Amino acid sequence: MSRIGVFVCHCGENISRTVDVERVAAHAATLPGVACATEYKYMCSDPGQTLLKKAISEQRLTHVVVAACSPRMHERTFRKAVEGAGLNPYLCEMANIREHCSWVHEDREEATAKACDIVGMMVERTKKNRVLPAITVPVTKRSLVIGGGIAGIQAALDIADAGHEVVLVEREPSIGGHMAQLSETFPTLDCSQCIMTPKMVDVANHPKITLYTYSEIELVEGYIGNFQVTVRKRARSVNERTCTGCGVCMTKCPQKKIPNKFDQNIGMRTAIYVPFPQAVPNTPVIDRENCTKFKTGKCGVCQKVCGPGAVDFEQQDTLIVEAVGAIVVATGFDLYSISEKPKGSPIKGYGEFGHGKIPDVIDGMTFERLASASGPTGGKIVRPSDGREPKQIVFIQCIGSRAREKGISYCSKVCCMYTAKHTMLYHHKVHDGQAYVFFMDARTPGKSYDEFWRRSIEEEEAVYIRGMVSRLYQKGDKIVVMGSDIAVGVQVEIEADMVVLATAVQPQQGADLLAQKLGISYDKYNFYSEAHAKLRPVECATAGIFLAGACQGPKDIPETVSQASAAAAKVMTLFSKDRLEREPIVARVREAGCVGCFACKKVCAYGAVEEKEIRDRQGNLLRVVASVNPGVCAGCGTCQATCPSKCVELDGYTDEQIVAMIEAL
Amino acid sequence: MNNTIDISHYAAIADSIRAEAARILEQGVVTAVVAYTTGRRAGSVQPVIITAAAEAERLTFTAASVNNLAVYLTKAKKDIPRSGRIGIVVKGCDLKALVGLMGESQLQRDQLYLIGIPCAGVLASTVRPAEALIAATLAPKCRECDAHLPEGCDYVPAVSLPSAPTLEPSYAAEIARLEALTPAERWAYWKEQFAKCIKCYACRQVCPFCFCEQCLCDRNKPQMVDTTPRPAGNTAWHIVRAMHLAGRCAGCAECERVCPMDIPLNLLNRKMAKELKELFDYEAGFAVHEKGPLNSFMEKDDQSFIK
Amino acid sequence: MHPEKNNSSAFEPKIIAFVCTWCTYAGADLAGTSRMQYPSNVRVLKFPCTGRIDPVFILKAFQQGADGVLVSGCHPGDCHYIAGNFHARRRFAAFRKLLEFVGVDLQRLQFSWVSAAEGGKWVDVVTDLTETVRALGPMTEFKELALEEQWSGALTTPELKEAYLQI
Amino acid sequence: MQTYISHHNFHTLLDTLITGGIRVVAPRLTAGTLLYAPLGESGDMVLDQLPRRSAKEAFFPVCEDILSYEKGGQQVRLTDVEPATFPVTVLVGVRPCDAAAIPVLDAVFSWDYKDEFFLERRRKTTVIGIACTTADDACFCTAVGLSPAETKGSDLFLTPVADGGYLCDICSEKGEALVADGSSLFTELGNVTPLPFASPAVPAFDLKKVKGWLDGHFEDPLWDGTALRCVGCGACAFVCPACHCFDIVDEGTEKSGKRRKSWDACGFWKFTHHASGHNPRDKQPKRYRNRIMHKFKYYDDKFGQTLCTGCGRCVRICPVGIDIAAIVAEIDGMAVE
Repeated sequence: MSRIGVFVCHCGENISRTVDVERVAAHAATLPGVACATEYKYMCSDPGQTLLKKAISEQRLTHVVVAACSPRMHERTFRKAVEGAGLNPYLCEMANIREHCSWVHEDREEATAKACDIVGMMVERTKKNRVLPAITVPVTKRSLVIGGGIAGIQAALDIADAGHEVVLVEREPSIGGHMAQLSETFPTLDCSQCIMTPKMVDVANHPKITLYTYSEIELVEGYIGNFQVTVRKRARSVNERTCTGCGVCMTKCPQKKIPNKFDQNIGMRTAIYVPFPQAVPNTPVIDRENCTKFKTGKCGVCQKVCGPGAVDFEQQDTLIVEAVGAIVVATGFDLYSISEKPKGSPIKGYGEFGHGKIPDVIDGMTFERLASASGPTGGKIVRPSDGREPKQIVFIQCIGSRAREKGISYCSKVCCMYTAKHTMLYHHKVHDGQAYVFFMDARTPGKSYDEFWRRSIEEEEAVYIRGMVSRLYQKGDKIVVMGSDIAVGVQVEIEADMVVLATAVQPQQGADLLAQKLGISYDKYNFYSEAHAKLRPVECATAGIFLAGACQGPKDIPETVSQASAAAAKVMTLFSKDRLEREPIVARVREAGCVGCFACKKVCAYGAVEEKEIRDRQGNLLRVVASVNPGVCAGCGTCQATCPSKCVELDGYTDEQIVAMIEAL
Repeated sequence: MNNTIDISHYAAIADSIRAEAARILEQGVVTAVVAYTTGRRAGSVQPVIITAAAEAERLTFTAASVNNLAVYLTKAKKDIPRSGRIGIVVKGCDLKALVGLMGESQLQRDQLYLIGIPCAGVLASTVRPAEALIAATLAPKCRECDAHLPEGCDYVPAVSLPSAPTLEPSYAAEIARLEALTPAERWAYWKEQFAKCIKCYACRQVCPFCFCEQCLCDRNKPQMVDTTPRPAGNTAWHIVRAMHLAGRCAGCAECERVCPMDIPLNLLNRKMAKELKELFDYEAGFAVHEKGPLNSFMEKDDQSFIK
Repeated sequence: MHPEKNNSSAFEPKIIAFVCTWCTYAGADLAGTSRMQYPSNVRVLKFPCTGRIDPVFILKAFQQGADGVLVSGCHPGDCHYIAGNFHARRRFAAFRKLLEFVGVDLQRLQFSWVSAAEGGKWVDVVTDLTETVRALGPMTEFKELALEEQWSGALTTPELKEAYLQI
Repeated sequence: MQTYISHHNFHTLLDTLITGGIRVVAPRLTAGTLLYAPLGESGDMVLDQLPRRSAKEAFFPVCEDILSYEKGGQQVRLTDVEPATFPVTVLVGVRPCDAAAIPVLDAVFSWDYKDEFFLERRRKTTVIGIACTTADDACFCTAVGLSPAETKGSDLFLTPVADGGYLCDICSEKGEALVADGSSLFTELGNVTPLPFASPAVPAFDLKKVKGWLDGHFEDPLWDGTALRCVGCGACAFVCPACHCFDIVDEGTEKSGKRRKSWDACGFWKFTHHASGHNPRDKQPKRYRNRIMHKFKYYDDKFGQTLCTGCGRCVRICPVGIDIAAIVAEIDGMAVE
């Protein structure tokens, strides 16, 4: 007979406000097999856990049910506590009477009745819980970092400096990401490239880092400690080993008018190119879509001029399989191009602001390239349309961000600061120019941020207008910006030479597809979801996968670098052990009943089911049955639902446990 | 409508089976032959397993050769194929079951020597074995048979299959009739049918695909399905049975034939076959499928029923 | 006492939800952390994945007196276990057809994809099903069946008659 | 004692019983299958065929509750089913093969343990048997020492006569009471011509010889030869008027449930499966052997009776054509003395 202890938590008042916890405990006490039932203000607190442990030893409890918050919140806490009191942690279950009950129902009677049911259900389930011994698996102490922006670079360097090998995969021909595009950074106005490029070089030179650029993730298999990742290394058409990076090919390439994405398409590049002079690796890539040789079969100049003979038109994509134990996802962000509505996006677009139609309406990143000393204009701020210096410039904030009617409700977080920075950069370069900023609110939390923002107004003469722009149109060579200044309550009309839009920060295109390969979850905007918003902000719910940077949500550089280092620290923690204890929620085959139809094998997405031969003592084959490799099994239980005779069972979610719950209702 | 069904070739088939069974046993091609023999009652035919060429003369094939002999190669009868290569007489519908068993790793093709029957149809379970085969006495499954001639057999008697009259499919009509009813009316229909069930498990025991050694419905930890022959447990049993056969049942209709309580079990199986055809374009046939429709998927599968 | 209140409290549907832990359970948690409100009729059973949900559980839920059943998991492509929800989708596409054929009103059996980010959708799905089932009234079919016997074993006691009337 | 009842009066008799609150059970079409079932009116009765299930279920139901349990707090409450609540029943249209099996079953249900569930129903039930005028090639009552006119087990026994009425043999006090209660409906035995009885074709077995052979042939090639094809269902046992094995299971939840008794069959693999995993009857022929042994040897050893009345139901419904009459005939043929 089981002796179950039921512990009902008040969660301060979070539960007890709507659920009569005393009644829940009293009800639990009447359930068959319950030896003690009690309630307490904060079960997760130290005294709460002590109470639990004491009850286990004094009442000789065999199982424990904690009726409190979601198991996603504190299951670990209580299982650890139970383990501390000498019980197997899997004999403890949580009844979720907070997220699923007290917080979502107002009627005290109803909520209490529901809480009683939830507790009753979990008591019955727990009765059927079995002791589950921990499973340990070896840890491959190599890490994969996806994305070679500042987040990926920082994470890769930190992990590599700790002595572990890192595989860094970048989709573009060079690492560097968006930070390499920036001119100067707030709030210090450091030159972005000056602080970024040394780190890029560190990556290139680090003996522990294997760098794959112009590459993408093809397939991710395995699980924490034991991932197999297939990387598609796209054909560069240039042999990275033999290329010396002399650049002759680029100077000789006849195709010179291809818009350079790195320069936001305002600068031009050749068909064989590096995106920017400080690119790492400094190996060009042939843009096959625009290369005459690939389009027509003629040309081939680059090959002819290449001294080391590195140009290889026949090069194919290669697939490389890397074994790693942890993955850091650092795929960063993209700025939403407001002129068009991407397919499948919930965002409605801002056609009314003329972006893409009026050449002198640009986005913030384009302004960065204009302002960058290494940019296409050599750092001169000029109009894309005619190359003239804009004397009146209007910045508009919150384009896309915080606009629920347009589909995005979040704040992009960095725009207030970079717009302030832009006004300064502008003022430094166009001394007689005037900058105007339309803004809804100025959000400047962060060290020295508000001071920086104030400086743009107080010292750099930017005129901030609180209000939104209602209309914007081309009039001659001017752009008329009409808006309202709600602080003063007047309509404003500015004849501007240039307009800069602070467009929303969004996840990279295809972020959802990568998430599906990794088996991690993402929100409705495709930002990746952390395991816990407060307590596990750098981990994914999928064990062994960590997040760094803006792929999780808009972030500025210091935040991104902090999170990247945090993710690296998590990886190092994981690598600090030779073997990893993993949740023993895995499938097991009852061989005696298995008829070897292998339906389980057919549905297993992990290849965890193997065929096992049963032989007699003489070695004669009797039957072939299914067998689950507990190291590979991820614990989804699809095999069990598929097995006709239920001869494969998922520990922790057995039919007995589930039926007990259904029957309790 | 032409009411007679020409089975004049069955005598020649019986001769050929006797000769071929004797030959393959004699020459050691097989260790046993699973076939049909005559019973005591007039016209009755029953399954038989012979291991010597001399016994081959007992074999027969008539319109009363209703059994799907595939059941003798699975589950409790697994000893039979283990003894060596087995010869087995199969009608088209029976062969589909064997093919299904191969897809589910229960049999291997090279373990079998298939004697295929060009089949014009067999008798319904509701008539005595001595009755003449006419449209009215034909087994319902034969009315909608698309597998008169088994494919891929090792031996098929050299007889020509007489042309068969076209008959209205009875299962399709009955399914359509039930589908047109309200849920409450359908429930009432099945409730009455399932109430008769006495849990003799003839449907399970005779089904080639119910090859589990430990049936889910016999388990008591947990008791997934009540085992007693009461309306509740009966209904659960028949729903679980139909679900477990969905995407596997090859339509031999043995379950329905053997039900001593006349429950139209094959209706459930045909309904599921129809749905799986519509949903996933799956049909049981003569080709081995590596995965069944319910242990595979396509990303574009219908999900119109999911919010 | 208000007569309306009395009427509406006459029948409170029993809704059993089978959900996966990664998406829908988390979505329901989010509804909680966001303090959204929904009818208290639903009882949630957590599974690792919709792939683990055996059709027999749905049957069992109805037999145990559920008036409505909800099965909910991750959106296609979002399965924490790669493809469990795809297998579940096929399985339930077939199973619901079977239940429909034996006479179960499919309005009582809802399937949904609710992600960890869709607290609001969870609230909508649960509310809709609860209200649909409330309008349909109690699911009497399986409950009646549970009290029925073969004629030879049938008993005629006042308790049984009472139980029958209470369905 | 003999009397006569016209077809019309017989129906009136039954309808009077029904309206008087007596449960009248007779063959009736139930979802397309002829089964014994309580009648709402006598017109529903079908007397020209043998029902698919035997009459034993009137005494030994397919499934019945024995007790119910309820767990509350730390207590368990048990409630026994009271046989006293069983209804008074008149069982009508019982063929000689079914009726004759009832006294055979009395032996096992009132031997060491008195099964009140069976015996109370037995006490409360009046059996109206009916002679057979047709038989098919599965029928073999005559081969096991019975006949289409056998009155064993009947309280009142009807023999159809040419005009559609019945000649009634009063075989017991219960039968006599029934006739007395409806005396106005019965008339003097006039000049009636009973329809000729059926004559099943299977020659009579020498049951002593058969038993003698079985005594010495627990192991015999015959079992493999006849029963290798048995697929292990329970159909034969469940339609049999004499098979009486049952299983007892608890069904319900942690909170409440029922203990139930339901038919079981020796053909099932699980019938002799031990908790240890061992199964003494590990192969199907051994299980089928038990069926023959129980009917023609064990029951005879214990109670001096044969547990088969030759109704032929198992012969008709066996999925794989196992023919008990043919097997016993074969044994009879092999046996000496």
